[in-house]
Amino acid sequence: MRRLNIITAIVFGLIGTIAAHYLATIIFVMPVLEGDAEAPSGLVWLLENRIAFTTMFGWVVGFMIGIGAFSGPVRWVLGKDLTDEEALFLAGKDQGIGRYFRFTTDHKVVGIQYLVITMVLLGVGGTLAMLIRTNLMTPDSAFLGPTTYNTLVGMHGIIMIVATIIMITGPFGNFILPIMIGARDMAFPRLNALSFWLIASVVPVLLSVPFIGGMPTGWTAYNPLADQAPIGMDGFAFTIIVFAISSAVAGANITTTAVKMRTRGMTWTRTPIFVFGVVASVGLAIPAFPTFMAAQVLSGLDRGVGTTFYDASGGGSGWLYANLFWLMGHPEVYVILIPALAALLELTPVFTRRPLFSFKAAVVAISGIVGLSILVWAHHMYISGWAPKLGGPFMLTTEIISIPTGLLFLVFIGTMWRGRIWTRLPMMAVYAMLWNFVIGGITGVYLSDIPADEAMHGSMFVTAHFHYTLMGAALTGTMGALVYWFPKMTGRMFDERLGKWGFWIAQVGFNVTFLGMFMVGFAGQPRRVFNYSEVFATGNFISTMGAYTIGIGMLIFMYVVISSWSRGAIASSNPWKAKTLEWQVPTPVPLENFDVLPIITSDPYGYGRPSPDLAATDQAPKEGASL
Amino acid sequence: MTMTTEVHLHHDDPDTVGSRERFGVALLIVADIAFVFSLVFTYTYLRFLNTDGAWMPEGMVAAAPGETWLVTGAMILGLVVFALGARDLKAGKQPKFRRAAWIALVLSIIALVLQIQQMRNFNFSLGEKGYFAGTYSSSMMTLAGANAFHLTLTAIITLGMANRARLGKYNEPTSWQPRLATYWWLWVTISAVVVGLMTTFLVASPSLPSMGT
Amino acid sequence: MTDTAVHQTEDPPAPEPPGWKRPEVRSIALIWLVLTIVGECLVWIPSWLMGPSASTQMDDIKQTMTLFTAMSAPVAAVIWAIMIYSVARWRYTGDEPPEDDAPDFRTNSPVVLLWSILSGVLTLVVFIWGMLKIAAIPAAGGLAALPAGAMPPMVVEVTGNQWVWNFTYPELGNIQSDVLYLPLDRTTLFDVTSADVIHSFWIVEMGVKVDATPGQLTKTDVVPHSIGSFDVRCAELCGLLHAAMETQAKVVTQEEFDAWAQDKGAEVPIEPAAQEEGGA
Amino acid sequence: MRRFMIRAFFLVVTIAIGVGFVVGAGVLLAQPAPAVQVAEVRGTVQTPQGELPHAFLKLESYPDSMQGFHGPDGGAHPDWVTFGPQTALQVPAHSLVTITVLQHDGGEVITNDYFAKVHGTVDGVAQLNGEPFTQIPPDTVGHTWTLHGIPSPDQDQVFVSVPLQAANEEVVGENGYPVPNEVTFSFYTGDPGLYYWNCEFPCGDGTYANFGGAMSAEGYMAGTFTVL
Repeated sequence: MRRLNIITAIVFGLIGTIAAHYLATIIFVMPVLEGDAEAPSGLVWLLENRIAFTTMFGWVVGFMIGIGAFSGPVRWVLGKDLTDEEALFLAGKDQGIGRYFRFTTDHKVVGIQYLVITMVLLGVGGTLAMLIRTNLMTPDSAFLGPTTYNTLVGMHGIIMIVATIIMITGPFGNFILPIMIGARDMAFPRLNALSFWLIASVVPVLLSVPFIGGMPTGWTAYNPLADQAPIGMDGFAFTIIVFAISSAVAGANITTTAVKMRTRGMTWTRTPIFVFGVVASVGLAIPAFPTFMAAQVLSGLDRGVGTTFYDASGGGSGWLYANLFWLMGHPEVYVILIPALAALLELTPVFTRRPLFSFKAAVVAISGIVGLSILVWAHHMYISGWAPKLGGPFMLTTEIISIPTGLLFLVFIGTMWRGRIWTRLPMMAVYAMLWNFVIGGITGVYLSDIPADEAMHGSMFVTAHFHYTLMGAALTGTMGALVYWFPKMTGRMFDERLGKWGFWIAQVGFNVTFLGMFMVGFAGQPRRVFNYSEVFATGNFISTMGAYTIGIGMLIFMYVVISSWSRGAIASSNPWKAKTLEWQVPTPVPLENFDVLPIITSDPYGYGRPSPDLAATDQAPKEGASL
Repeated sequence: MTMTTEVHLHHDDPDTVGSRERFGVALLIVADIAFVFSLVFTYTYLRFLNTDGAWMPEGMVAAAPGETWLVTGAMILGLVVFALGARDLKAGKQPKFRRAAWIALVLSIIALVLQIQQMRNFNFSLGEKGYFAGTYSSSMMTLAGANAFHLTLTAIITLGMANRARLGKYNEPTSWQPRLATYWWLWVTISAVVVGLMTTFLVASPSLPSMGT
Repeated sequence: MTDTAVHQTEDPPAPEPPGWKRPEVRSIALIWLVLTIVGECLVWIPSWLMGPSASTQMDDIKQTMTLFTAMSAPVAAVIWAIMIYSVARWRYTGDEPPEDDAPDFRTNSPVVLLWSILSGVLTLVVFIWGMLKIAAIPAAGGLAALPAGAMPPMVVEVTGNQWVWNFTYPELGNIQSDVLYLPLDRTTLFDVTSADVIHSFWIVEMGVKVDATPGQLTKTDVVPHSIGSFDVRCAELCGLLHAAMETQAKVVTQEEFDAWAQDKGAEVPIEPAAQEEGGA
Repeated sequence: MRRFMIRAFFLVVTIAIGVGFVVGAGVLLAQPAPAVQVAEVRGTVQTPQGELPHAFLKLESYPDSMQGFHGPDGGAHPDWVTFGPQTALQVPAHSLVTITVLQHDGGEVITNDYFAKVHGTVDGVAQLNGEPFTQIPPDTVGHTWTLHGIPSPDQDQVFVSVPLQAANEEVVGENGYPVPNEVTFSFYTGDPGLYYWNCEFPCGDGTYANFGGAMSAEGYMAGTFTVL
């Protein structure tokens, strides 16, 4: 266990890959070769996919053995439980930088690991976005060609979806949330490490997709189109399966932590709103993602085993895939959005020096969105011809979501109302989010209404709409959250002078990009086209210029993250004078966070009170604690 | 970069840990319920849809439900034995639990073997290209496979339980650990019963083989 | 919130004037008005970008877009006005947090209630509008009702193939075409299916869109009301040449249509009664 | 000041690395410019539309992809069918284009018999080994050559689809492929524009529809058609 780290993981992973490939070839191909002289082409196709799946399986299993994920379960079965010393080793005690490359159970290490992998994924996804926009700069561009273009569109989609799903609950849900609720670690530290390393193991599989044939289907991977995709599609399906397992594990872990491990006195009304947002997100993912996983399992069976779930000539139907997919697909956008908004809700009181306006409304709004989000999936299928009679009910459920969403807006502007609005970068993220999310939300109402959706479905309008919500609101919120918690997580201050430039350049570029996309969407340009009619040339050119601006802004922001992390000013333990618990512990945060667990007597939003004695802890805040 | 090196592990009391772990396991079971629900939805939806009349192409014979119920029966038996054992453990009767765990392990393995046997016995003709004929056979095979996967996990968990009981790891205060395994046993058995009822009573498609909505 | 009574407003000096008389409320109302007027001046843009309309249901769709845009301008303006005013008026700049915190009021129940009711009403309006229009937007809610005294609908079978649309006219002796010819002012019923993967049949200027799903028949209909040449596109990613899966819909007079059909080799002559009516 | 310079320098370096990463990915994934087959113009021809240049193209379809130019998707695949010698075609605007296809590959039943018929050619006919035809039996289609495009206000609608009669696979010619069927057809081009053509016979990978593999990769069973 002590010798295992990322290097052994990669070595074992490669061994697993090669072994699985050979075994699969022997097991699956030999009987066929022994039989007929020439196998029918359909069977050859099944065998190719079968071997591809087995090989990927070999990589992940090998990797997980090599990182040490299975030593826990094996030792449990054998009855050799961890000693305290071993548990401390697993938590990363006295290991310096090496603990970031091991199966480390400390929630703070996992949080940083998630942060890094999120940034890597966002970087790759952003690169693909630049290539996509470059191809679309002119109507007849032959830069990427259709196969590569379609693959990159799908890759951009799924990479960004994975990155944005984990971007709040991964880094901040792991690093910040347990401290915020006064816990020493997560409920299941080893599951925590497992959820991260599952993603880490499968990211190489996902990134290999363009090089093993691609997945020219878009990230939705609709069947039966996905059925004719090259084996890159197997990489996609496999990634989703592993990712769904990781989400379920992380979801169970974070939810249990938040529900069962809040410190004494932290009743639900004294729990910070961020905790509600994270729990809503991961809690929603628990029932939602397995349906996506099931959709991909069936897809894999169709491709590798010869079942006919999505094959119309064999009794299957593309509608089945669409239903399973969107049963996950719509909750998933709230899985992304809610924690980002909750992070902004958490930091708004700090920078307005005011209590959160109507905490109850915020909680009701979040629960309302979560509850409704599982009843709206078919609004993605208004024009699919599947159950047209259900259009009305689904329109109703979808549009009702705008009521809780509107409440969240009220909470934001209510908290700014008559505040002492301290204009720092995290607060600027709130302004930007309010601008973007109003547009994203309103265009969502257009799409929720069947008469408008009839014209806009499948057009660039949809693309612009969901980028306004997922990027304009969720990613913007995450940038704010990163700057806000940066001092606690890295021990250094974020350089806002330059960071502001990066942030606002990206925001301006973002609005330009999607303004152009709304234009061509209204005019009738379909989504996911590599070439288009001359009539859409202007809007697309605007979009591409905007996209490059985003790229420059994001690179500046990235530079500031890296430079502040390595050489920024040393942060005090509570630079924002915030009242939540994570700011009351020293920076850097000690291994078990609290020596004595704090007792909570009121909620953390008591700004403007005569005696700010809230969030009282037994442990005096250590001001200015440094490395 | 930890501040203090004099860290000692804080241990929470078993009851707290127990309630925490019960909650976490329940959530993981919720995830599995969603997965099984998806497969059940797939079966019923495709049966209703009957695209091209290919739910059960002509000449196809439905699988006899006997084997399904044999597997399910073994699972129910295993659940009962294991649950009673866990109750005995709570009452402080460790040897009884140990015996129950071993019996449940054997039952889970029997069920697994029967399940695999059923998958081998399915009389679904694969065409020369290796494809299943129709979605009924595809669904049956997938549901059986999912159950086999369930049973594999169950067998591993029960093996751990039995072995740890042998080593004397379980006593009254830690009796919540076998109770967690009981939750799992209960869920896989319920899922097998639900799937068994569905595949026994909902076989032939109610819809005419037509192309239309 | 457990240990704090809900303080509505607790400004020290004097009891505040009622909400609508406060200076900040008036300023915000002014900003809101300006933003709303600017927004309302721009409501023609979506409809203008959507280009010409070739059917009544496209008219409905464009009307919907304009209405929604007109409705959303004041809504967006509320949020932006309060945000702009707050940031401009109550801004604090400095490296350290402000010494004095803002007033500690936790909620304002009348505002929350009013806000919820208003958003509920808006939602209801949008929903009712949608339900009323569903009748005219056939893909979503079944087929549109035929106008009284109209000719019986003409059926066109639409087949999506990977990257080519083709159209069959079963009532005209199964003549086939790559370009969709439609007679003016006559209801056309589309039976849409696919030979391979899921496509989406989209006549842009007619507001017709319905998926072509293999193994299923989806239906929609339209009454074209303008002569001209319109775009047929695929709105669901369908593989390599999805971008090039486009053709044209040509709306012509009934006479021109009949001539085209004869030329294509329609076996069954179009019944004279229908012709008379169509010519009118 | 010095600190500022250093920061500015590293900022520029970061942006340069980022841009370099994007450019590098672009270079890695970009499609190489395909070899273009330009139609050979042999004089003019009198047509109902006036006197037009007469351009000729020759294509062959092979049961494997050992021939011709292929994109970045991995060159020759023994199990992929292909058109050759090039799939990127270029013809003059406002001309009569005559295409000759040598069909070396066998065939089966086509999914949609619309494509067993000739569409969009002069007089709606094509020649099979010199004999005019308007359609072939749907169960003997080898491939099709189907041209379509992106209609826009300033681009003419062009649609041509011709079925290619399957070759008899029993009779092998001197190049190791079956003796081909020769299909010839002509059509008019309009204003300049970019069009696409592909095969409509499902001859690729996949368990359903069989439009994967060669069918879903440009340079094998699909290509561009530039009217210049």
